[in-house]
Amino acid sequence: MNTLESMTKQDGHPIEPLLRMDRIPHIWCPGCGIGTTLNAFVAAVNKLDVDRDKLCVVSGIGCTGRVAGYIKLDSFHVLHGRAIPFATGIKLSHPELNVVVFSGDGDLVSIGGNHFLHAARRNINLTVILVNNFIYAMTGGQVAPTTPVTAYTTTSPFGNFEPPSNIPQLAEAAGAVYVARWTALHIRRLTKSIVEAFRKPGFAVVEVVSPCSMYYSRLNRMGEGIDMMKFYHKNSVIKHGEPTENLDIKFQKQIIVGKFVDRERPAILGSSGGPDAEAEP
Amino acid sequence: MSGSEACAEGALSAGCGFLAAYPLVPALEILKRFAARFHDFGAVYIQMEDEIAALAAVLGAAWTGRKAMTVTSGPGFSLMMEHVGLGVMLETPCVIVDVQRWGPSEGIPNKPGQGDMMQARWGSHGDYEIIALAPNSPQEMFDLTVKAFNLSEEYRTPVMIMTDESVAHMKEKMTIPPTADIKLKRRKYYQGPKNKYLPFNWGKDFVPEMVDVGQGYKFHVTGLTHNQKGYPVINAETQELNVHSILNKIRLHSDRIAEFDEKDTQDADVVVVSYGITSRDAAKAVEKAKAQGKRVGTFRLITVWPFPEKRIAELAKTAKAFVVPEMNYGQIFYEIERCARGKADTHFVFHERSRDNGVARILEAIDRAFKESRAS
Amino acid sequence: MSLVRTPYDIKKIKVPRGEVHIVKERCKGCGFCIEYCPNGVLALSDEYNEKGYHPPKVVSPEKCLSCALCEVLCPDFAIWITLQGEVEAKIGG
Amino acid sequence: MAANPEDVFTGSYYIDGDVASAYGALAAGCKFLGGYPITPSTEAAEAFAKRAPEVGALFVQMEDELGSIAAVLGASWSGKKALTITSGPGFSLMMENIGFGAAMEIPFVIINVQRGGPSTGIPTRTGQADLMQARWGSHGDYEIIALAPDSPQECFDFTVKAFNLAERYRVPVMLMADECVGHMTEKVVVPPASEIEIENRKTYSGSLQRYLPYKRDKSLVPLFAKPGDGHGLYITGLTHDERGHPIGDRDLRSSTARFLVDKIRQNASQIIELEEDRLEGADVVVVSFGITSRVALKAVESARRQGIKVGTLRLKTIWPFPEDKIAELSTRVRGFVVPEINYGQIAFEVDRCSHGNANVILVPHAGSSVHLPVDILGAIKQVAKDTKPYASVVSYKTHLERQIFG
Repeated sequence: MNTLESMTKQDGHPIEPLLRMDRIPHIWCPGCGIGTTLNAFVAAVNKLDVDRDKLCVVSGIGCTGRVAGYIKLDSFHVLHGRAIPFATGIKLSHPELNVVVFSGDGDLVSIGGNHFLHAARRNINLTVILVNNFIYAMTGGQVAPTTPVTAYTTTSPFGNFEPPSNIPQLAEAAGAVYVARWTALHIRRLTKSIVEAFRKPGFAVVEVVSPCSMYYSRLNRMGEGIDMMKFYHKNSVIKHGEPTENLDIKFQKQIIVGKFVDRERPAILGSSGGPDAEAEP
Repeated sequence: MSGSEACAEGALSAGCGFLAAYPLVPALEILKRFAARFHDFGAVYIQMEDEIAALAAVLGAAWTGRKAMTVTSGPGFSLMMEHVGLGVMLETPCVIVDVQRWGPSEGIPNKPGQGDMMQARWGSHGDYEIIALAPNSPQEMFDLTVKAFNLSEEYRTPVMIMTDESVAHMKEKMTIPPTADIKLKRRKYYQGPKNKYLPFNWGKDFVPEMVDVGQGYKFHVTGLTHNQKGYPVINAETQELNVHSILNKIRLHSDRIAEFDEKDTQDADVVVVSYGITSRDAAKAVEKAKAQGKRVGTFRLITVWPFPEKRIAELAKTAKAFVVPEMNYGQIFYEIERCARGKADTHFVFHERSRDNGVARILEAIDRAFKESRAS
Repeated sequence: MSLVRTPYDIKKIKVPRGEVHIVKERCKGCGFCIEYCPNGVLALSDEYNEKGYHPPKVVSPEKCLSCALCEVLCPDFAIWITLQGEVEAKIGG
Repeated sequence: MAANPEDVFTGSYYIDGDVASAYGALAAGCKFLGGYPITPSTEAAEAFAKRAPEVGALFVQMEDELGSIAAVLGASWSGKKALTITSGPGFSLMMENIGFGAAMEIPFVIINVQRGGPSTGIPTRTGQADLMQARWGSHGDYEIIALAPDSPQECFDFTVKAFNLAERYRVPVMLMADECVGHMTEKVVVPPASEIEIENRKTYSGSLQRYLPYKRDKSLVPLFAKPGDGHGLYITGLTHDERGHPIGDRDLRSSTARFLVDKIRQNASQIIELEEDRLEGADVVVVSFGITSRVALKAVESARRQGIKVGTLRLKTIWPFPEDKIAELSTRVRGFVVPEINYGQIAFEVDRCSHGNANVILVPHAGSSVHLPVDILGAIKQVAKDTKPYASVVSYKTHLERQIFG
């Protein structure tokens, strides 16, 4: 949180002005990391000093998809997997808006995988905050494209045998210009990363490894959300600039976090020569 | 000008500011024309990675205040079905052009079909209503595209132009009227205080006011069942309110929306009901039947959905039979059968536009209709 | 004898003091704030909120340095810190 | 042919409809499930995943519903019985591939546990509004079969039946369950394998060179041959002739397009299954299906106690629609009452088939819960009383509607 702001606010949580307080408490389970990630996002927005009227959030379906419903910005809760193309439509026809896609791993990498690849290829100026909890939690704990090998889910009752996606590598290969990964515990660094991603012209991805305290941890006997946070504390290694091919997440093994990609590529609006080309850096 | 080009021109004249699509035969020519011209109009054109993304982007663009459209054919139309539901639920004005080809599945890409008519109405899950128009000439491709944008803006709903390969590829003389003569409508904008805005404030006519994203209203919209505020609520009352409103928005105005073209139906014994390209062969068949001294009328659907139930029911009282030629194995036919309510016979004609003479088959069906109605 | 060296500029260093605010009814008892408070200001209370969770309680208010880590980690926006001025630094304080 | 004993988990269970349909699929010999999690159908996939290794079946969770159904089509053409399970939004995504499956005449089963729609709607509550979509949702002309179970036991039975019909007619078969039935827990009896009748697709056994994938006899169903057996298959979603080759823009008479609808329309009487009660001498017939039929029973009972002659017709098969039955009934009853959890789908079909001979009253419900029996009772009374013919389907004003809109 922006300390300056928290120092002056006496009358409520400093995040409240950016939340739809009429919808709080939210639906996330105790020990879930999505609320924490939302905290980081709001902190980043406060740091950025961006016009909040010109900021909008698009979410897909799933636990993380509910973010759009709690944040007090123009916010869209659209179809499963389709947050990125919906955001593309907004961004292309109104380039001065800052569009943030806030959604989960299943939504963005599985059903929306194709859109993820093509948005990165186009290098459209979106900030993607991808909360990775290794499971489809909203529907009751099914195997996800990020579920580590051998982890139990309700649809991999004998342990997952499919190799998972390495999201930073996927993003880099597809053409994203900024890729970082943090856990929900690395809250200050995560906030900093979101600020950087936001300022970065082009397709920027911040992956947030977050505890699913209800399904992933229970099915795999990892305890509660707090135990998963402790695990991140112990097993996260910060390696900025690590080649993304080394970023596979193995079951209950070390998680490499950091900023991996920060580069320049021509962005779609900058190069298409469209009517709003000058609006883009 | 070809039907496709007329459609693209119609869109630009209607102020379409955003087109996202995925190339699909036989809808390519619309894209080509639009892509060549959009710069001059300050519009945005993007080819998305698939049809799902195309309609998603169109819905996103529509919320920024632009008039937005996508263009596709059967297989792409099927892929868009989930987003049609979202468009209805978010009450987003947009236009979808479906250049129908022969189906199902890949079917025959360069052969016209009319097999998506029921899909336009029923293709997405859940209860909803949309508007669908069926042009039968390049001139109508232009006019109805403008009309489609107007309807979509007026009723905050997806509007479909259900054309077909023949009309899209047909070249005819057409006139683009001077800009001043093209009447354009704009969505109702909300004017009140920023913190009081309700994105789904269903009033008496069930058409809520809209705002653009990025103006500080900080609204939230969701595909989940929602209340006036746009917030998801899980109970039967909200579901009833929400579904009832999006249905009645169209159903209450169906008489105003419905447009059709009638000829000599007043004293006709047999009425030939058709739409799109089929109506041209139907008209020829009717001419021939009249030459034989038969009292035959034509009824052409311009608005297919909402269906002109009342008018068909009225006609069923005066006419003895309906003949329905379609380039499918029976779709709108069922609607005619339903609305005729046993008052008039219904005869389906499988219509195929090829070397095989479509006109003759309609003529045959007219003859059959006369014979059978006399027998009964 | 203390092995800690007293910094020369200790007079200039001001230590912030924070006050913890907890909305008990929002709390879902995840324990993030208690676990990661660097100064051990918080502890789990015995009381129940209306959802049946144990919210945290402040056990050592004087130790709060207003770092607001609890505030940003709390997934339920149930805890925040306000700055209550600064005190002079002292060794072992 | 009796089911394979290894596939059948014989016994009495206390399970919900989702799980029962997974057991039904396994009993029918289904060896492949391609799915994607969606509320309220996940329990079925989970149950299938758990039991699959015991019977040598495969569960793959695909990246989305498009992937799921495409995998199912592939699996089915490899000779396995294949299934996908979904709900409304996923069903919408499957539309293109449903047409593809119908055009290629691939037998497969889709279980759609309907929820409140449209769009994301109410994921955890019930709806019955995907019925017209099941019939018309993909572009072009084709026919499918759709069944509607009203209890967990029927979820089991109808899943077996769905596979049988799919195999017999080489057509997509849809099990249109709803959230209530899917999540309702009741006693389900899985009979011994010897009592479960299953059908398998007819396969080609003639000479390899002379195989024509879409050649058909009077039954209109072509013979199947799986890849890898030397038939040199060429299969396409393009409109094709009996060799399976695209016909290009030639006359449709050389194509198989017509058979896609005819094989179902001509066999409709053998496919359709109905449950009738006291239709003889009835003044009013309640036409219902799925969970609504159970709610309707209560209203029917009350109406009978009040002296109204009410018959019930429960649609076990929704598509093909029992046109002849409705047409025949319409000539001897005063009216139909159609309660459904939507704003008019099957009611319009009933109205169409009654050709103006009987009044049709729709008892609508937007979804999320089931009807109040008093609403259905009110509609029965209204139809029994009204002597004037209706101009179209009349929508009964339910308590909920009156409460909200006055």
